Amino acid sequence: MTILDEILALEEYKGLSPAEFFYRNREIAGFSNPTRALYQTVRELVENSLDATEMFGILPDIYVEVEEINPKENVVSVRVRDNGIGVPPEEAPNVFGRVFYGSKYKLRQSRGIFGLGVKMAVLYAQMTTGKPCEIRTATPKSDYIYSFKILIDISKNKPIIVSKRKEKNTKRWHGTDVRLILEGNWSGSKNRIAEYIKRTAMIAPYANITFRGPGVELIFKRVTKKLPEPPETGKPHPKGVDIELLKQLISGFKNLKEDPPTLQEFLVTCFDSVGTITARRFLEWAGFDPNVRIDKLRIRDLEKLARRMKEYNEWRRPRATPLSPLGEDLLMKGVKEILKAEFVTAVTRKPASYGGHPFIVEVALAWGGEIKPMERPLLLRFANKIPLLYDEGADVSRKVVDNIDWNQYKVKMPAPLAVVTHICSTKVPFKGVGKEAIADVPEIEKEIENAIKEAARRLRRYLSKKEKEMEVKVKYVTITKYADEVARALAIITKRDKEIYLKAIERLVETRILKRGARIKARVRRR
Amino acid sequence: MTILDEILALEEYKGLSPAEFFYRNREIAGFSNPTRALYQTVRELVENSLDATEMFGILPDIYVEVEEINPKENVVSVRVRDNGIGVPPEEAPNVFGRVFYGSKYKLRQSRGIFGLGVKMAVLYAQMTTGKPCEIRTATPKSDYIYSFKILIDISKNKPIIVSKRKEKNTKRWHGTDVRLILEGNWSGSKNRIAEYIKRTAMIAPYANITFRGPGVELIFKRVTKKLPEPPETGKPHPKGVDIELLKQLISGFKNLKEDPPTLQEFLVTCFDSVGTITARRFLEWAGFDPNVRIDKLRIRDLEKLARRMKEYNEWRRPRATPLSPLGEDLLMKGVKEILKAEFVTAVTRKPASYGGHPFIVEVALAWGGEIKPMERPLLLRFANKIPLLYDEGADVSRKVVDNIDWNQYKVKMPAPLAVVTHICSTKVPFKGVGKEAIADVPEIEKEIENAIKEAARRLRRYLSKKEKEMEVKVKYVTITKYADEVARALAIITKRDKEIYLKAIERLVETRILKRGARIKARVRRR
Amino acid sequence: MPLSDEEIIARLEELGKRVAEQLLKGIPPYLEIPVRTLKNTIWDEKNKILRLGPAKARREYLDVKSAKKFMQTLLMLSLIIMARREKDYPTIRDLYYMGKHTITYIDVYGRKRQEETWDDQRESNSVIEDIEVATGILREEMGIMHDAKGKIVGNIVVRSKGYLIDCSKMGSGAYAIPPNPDRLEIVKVEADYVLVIEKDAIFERLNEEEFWKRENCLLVTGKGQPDRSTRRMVRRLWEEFGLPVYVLTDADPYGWYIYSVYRSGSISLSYESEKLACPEARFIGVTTSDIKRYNIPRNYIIAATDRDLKRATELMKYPWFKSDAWQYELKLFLKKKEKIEIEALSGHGFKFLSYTYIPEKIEKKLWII
Amino acid sequence: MPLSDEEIIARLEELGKRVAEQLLKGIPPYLEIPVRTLKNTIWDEKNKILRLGPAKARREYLDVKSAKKFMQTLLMLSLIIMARREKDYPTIRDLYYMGKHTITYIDVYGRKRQEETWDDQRESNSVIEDIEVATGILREEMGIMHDAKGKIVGNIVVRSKGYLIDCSKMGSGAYAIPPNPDRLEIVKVEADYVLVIEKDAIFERLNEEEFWKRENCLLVTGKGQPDRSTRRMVRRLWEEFGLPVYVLTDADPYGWYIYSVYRSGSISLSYESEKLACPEARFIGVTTSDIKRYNIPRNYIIAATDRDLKRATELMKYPWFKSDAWQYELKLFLKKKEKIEIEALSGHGFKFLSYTYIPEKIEKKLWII
Repeated sequence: MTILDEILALEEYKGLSPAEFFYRNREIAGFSNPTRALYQTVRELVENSLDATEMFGILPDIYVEVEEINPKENVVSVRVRDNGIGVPPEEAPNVFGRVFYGSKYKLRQSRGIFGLGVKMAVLYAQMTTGKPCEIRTATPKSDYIYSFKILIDISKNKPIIVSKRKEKNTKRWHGTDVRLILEGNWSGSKNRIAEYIKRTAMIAPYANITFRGPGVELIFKRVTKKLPEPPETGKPHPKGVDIELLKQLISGFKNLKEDPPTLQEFLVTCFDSVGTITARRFLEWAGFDPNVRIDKLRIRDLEKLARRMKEYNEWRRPRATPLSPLGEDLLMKGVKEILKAEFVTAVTRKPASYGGHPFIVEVALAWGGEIKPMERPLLLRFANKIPLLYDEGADVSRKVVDNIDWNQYKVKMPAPLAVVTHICSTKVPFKGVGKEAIADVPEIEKEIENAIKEAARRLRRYLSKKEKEMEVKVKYVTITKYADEVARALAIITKRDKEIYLKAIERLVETRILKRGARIKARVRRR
Repeated sequence: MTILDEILALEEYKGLSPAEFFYRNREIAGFSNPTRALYQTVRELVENSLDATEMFGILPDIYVEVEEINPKENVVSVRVRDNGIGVPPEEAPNVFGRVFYGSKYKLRQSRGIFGLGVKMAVLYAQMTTGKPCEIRTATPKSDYIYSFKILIDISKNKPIIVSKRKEKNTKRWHGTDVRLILEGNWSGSKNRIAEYIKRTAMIAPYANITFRGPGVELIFKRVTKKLPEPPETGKPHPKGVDIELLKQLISGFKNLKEDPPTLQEFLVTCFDSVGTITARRFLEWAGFDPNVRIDKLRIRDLEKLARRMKEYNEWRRPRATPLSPLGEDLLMKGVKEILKAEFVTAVTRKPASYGGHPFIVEVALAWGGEIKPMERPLLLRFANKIPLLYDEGADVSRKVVDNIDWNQYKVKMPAPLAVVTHICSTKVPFKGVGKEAIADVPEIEKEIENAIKEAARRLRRYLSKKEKEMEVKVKYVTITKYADEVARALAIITKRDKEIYLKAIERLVETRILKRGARIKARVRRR
Repeated sequence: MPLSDEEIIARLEELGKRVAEQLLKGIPPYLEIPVRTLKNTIWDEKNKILRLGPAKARREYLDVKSAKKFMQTLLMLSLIIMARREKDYPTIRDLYYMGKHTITYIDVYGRKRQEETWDDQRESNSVIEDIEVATGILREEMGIMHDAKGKIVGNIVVRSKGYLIDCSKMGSGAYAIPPNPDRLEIVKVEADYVLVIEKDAIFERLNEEEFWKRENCLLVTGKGQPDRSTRRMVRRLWEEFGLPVYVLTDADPYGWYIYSVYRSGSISLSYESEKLACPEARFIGVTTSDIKRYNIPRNYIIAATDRDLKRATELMKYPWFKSDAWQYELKLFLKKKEKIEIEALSGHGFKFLSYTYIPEKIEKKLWII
Repeated sequence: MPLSDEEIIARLEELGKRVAEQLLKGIPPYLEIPVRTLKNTIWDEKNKILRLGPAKARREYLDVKSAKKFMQTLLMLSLIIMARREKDYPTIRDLYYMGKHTITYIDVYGRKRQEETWDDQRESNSVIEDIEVATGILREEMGIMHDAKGKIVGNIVVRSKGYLIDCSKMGSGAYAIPPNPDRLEIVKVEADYVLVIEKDAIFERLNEEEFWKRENCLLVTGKGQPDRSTRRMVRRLWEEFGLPVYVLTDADPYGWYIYSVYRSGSISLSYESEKLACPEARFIGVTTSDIKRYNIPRNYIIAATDRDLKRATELMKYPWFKSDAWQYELKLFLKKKEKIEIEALSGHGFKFLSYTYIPEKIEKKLWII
């Protein structure tokens, strides 16, 4: 055992800072190579900018610029400027220089959620070029514009403020302007970034977005001034609790010992869509005393409570207020414009929830037009208005789309069919921090399936109508096509004039085909 | 601006503990649903057990048991027991109850790396059933066996010791025995877990593994007592530095101000495979003074140094000592046994490195036998002896395998071809914390490609030989097939006996086909 | 008593006039055509022939699926009526060409497209058959000629267009049976039987060695699957002159099917059996049991294909193959899975067929029926 | 001066004896066969016929790719030699059957398998052609007969097997040209020209109305693509009796190709052109320019297919279509993309073809060459 002893003597245990963890494992956040890292950097900054504007009722003006600082060494700069709410000067160092720090740890829909993206970009820039992150920011009505240069102390997970300045905000500008210098492969990521910007513009038709890069300029002017309702901060839904959540909520009561609420009060206060009646009915069903004090609940009680809450099927659906879906009209409009399809339909589902998080699934189906026929439907995925471009194969939407029996909806593969899915949630269950594939959470899977099926039924109606109209057309064409031959044959056989038969056929077509066809059209339209 | 003001007033910034982050985002670590979570829990525990044994020269004895505690509610227990080095009693609470804490943050190959897996399992159990993690452990020669029940304080990322006991270790047992009670879907994950155990046994033929679950019992006895060389702790390789790493290494010198090393000394001391000559040659090439004191290096110098180190092509390959590949023989043996192929070849590449981490790629190709012909080769992926079962589509191996022009190697799709890839590294660049897909790091991609191509060339030689033998056979069959007709025709034409022509043909076949065929066989065999 | 041209024209016109009246009255026009499928075919046990059943199909102009057939039927009807009125004798191929027009039309997508009234002769032939069954008039009676494949040789003299043709004086050649044998006057027949040979090649060899002269018979070939005029010629020789008819084919289901056609008619043309079938035709070979009986060398045997086996299984179900002799032969074939050609008999020398096999089979009554 | 049977047998045996000698000496045996592809076909400008070029292919027994052909060639050679020795006259179909054996063998995977010496007659015909070119002896000289499709009618008397056959006394029928017309003695010809008709249907119509009697000509049909005996018969009438030959086909590339075969031979059988081709054969129609000249109704016009256009483009490259007249017609066809059948002329009445079209074309020299 002596060798083992020696080895064991060397075995050390230690803790790691989150910054160091992600520095070591940057692939997890999508920074696996210079191509991917540049794309990811642009995404993180653009998404922060959109969150900083539209969530606060500001129509977004976003300017994105990529410059090649040293093309030989793959050194590029990324600059993103917005007209958002800015970052207070005292928070700015942490917001850009500390992993797991941010303003988005709330129960409401936003693009960013992990408090990680921008920091990963800063980390990546720092480790590849050693350059600090440059920030210029001002909150609304701020008298000054603040500028920072920030690095991250990786082992401590703390910001290092390299420099800090302030200047008079004479023009009352507000927003954030971030610039990073990093190792990035522009030629490799160019198309993907452009595609990302294009799809972002599609899902945010109320934004002005300008994108400039070597050899590329994309300018998207807003087509509407209507913003989706900004999300409100919400409460968890009872359907998706776990024991930990219950414990956290209970410990949130300040005077728990002195003034403990009853179980019923607890439910009504802490959960979304739960009123007194609902709470009472549930507790009766679940076998709990509504008047028990919550500080008396043991872990076994909590386990039972959590399980019963999950099992109970009579909860009201969660409120949609923390969510900000695009809505069927805007979605249809965007999809129609980008895909130039013959037929587009969109479905925005009612809110649902998983694990305490409300979510809404939106789906659009586009058929025909400029869409190329393919063996599997083209899939365009969005989550909280973020276009998802990578890892389609691992996404729950792809799974659902592939499991649909399209034949049932009169779609014969290969077909010119595109499926657009948009998952809005206070927490989208991404499979990785790279935010590209959504995990197959059963509740979401079901909603996507229902949404697609609802849209597919509309598509089927459209295709049926088209088919019926086609039947009439085919009949008309077939009968009239042979009219001349039939009339001539009858004329010869009966030794009469061909014209009388031609006219008789014309009358027959008029009464037996065209009028009936009109009836079919009308019937289809009434549906 | 009043409404905006109100909204802004509500905007709070805050930090988050790593435990809370992963609690909220458990999908990232593969705990997205009861099926996946059960599978993931088994994996994390089994991998820890294997690390705790084979890395220390102990032949593994692993016992895995899944029980259905309450099938209706999907409550199961998972128990994994090993004969490894155990955990010291003072470390046990942190090892099981603190995210980002562990003994594996070292430059050497191990199955676990994130210090996260077991904690996620504990977290998941805790939030679904409220039950603590139960641990029994003893280090070698320990007089006592220690038992713990541990929960995690999520908001503080600290262990809560629910109970702690010790008992006399009369039988001098050492190892770790962990039991978790969690919500898990046994019927859904059963096959996947069994497959995981089977593949684990395939890549670790020196282990005894017993797996019991409702309706399943798998017992794999070790087939060899030969363990792969345990890995040693290594140093980073100069090819894969970044600025941050340089800064960290420099700050590692304790008396930096008083007794600063020169740049040359720094390189020789801190990096793998760098001797004095190598260091001098590099510094000359890179335009650095070998005698400059490292405390004098500015950030610009570090940026240049890092870049030049990455560009330099004359470094020796990194040492393989921190790695523990399976080796061509063991890999071939395992693959042959599991796949029952007609032909198997394995390639273990020389060590290479990316981002400062050495890695070795091992590849096996299996052809024919019981492998079913498929449109794309069957892919079996391993990383640090871990079988990867999910997210194949996102894995770099799939990409490489699909990009190979198999025609070049005489493989016509659909073909009965399986590709086994095994990446050993001090840090395998997984795409997600779920450890299922490896990111497409260019260096690794290249090595996999080279390994597959090398193996494929051997496969081609095998198939060529087969083809040549087939050509001789076809020729033999063709000529003899027509011998009777030819002889009879000539007999009629020349009015002679058919037999003389049959004999002449026989002689011809003997001298012109069979002897030549033998030569081809011999030539092929000599290669 | 054949119908006069006037009667024929009237009955043909009647079919078209009904459609014309429907059309002028504003009724969606249709034709009623007896169905010519196996399902609507009836075996007449007494006369040992196939007849058409009572099922009729409505061919509607306004039904997309039948519109084209409707048009084709009327088109063909007009062509036949025209020819009849002008006392012309077109062949079925003439009618095909005469009715083959290109229709130009605009399709549902607004594209200009072209379509032929019919694409091949199968289509025009099919409507001719429809008109035959719908009016009960055979095509020969309508004055339609068709390609005549049949040849005859032997001691028979016929008169055509006033010329006397002696089929025993054709040298290496033979007399081609004209398209409508009913218009041939059979002046003289001096023969004991008719030998119908599947294959032209065998016919020519037997003619070359003047088998008919030696055996005092008539040789007929329809070159494989026989056409109507060959069948009609054989039928007339059996019916009018009481000559026994022997059929010689290869020993395979295809050859046996040819015998079946001479004897009972083809399923698709069952309505004409009464004038074309020879219910007492005798099959003298080649049979599967001949392989053993005549000791056929192994390398002359050809392996039966799956299609052969399938066809034999179908033949077993035909009512006229229900005799013990035929069932035995077909089962033997299905068991042995072996077939041979007539030429296989040449394994016993080139003269074996004509000097041994045929005379022996007839003399010893080794034929089956 | 025809070769004697003995000379023919000797030359055939010579081919096989060379192989036998190679084999007995232990040399891998091979046959040398002149190549019968377009590439090895030469246009003889002076005689306006196709000839075979000098290229030869080595057919080796030990080469997997040619082993079967090697075996087939020897097999066929033995069959022909046997027939010649026994003074028999097999048809090509006889030879096919006589050589069709089932070979049983063990394949490379150890499975018992069967293979036919040849699967269809194309294969056996092909080796017959190979033996013809390898020995320089035509199949007719080897005493091989083949299916004869041709018919002739008109003022011609031939003698066969001692019988005199008067082709003006066939009634509705005709005399079938025998497989080997060289063995016919042409006793008497009283006609001004030969009219070769592509289609049997037209031939029968013209015979029915006794066109040959009215126009003092001979009518010949080869029923589409002509066989060798029909071509040989026409060649003899042109060569021995100096009769001009006129060819009547449909106005489409297929019909023109048939004319091309009567005139210059087919590319695959170019080695026999010297005895079968009729380099001065005149094409009297139907041409594309006839559509306008004879005012053909639109609905008698058939749209050309892509295959037609491709074939016409090929025809334009044939050396014997290089005349201005033919180039004009083919270009017109490619431009108009329209084709018509002979029957389209019936748009001007059933008698238009025989009373107007043909006599006018001949009289006014409207034929092209």
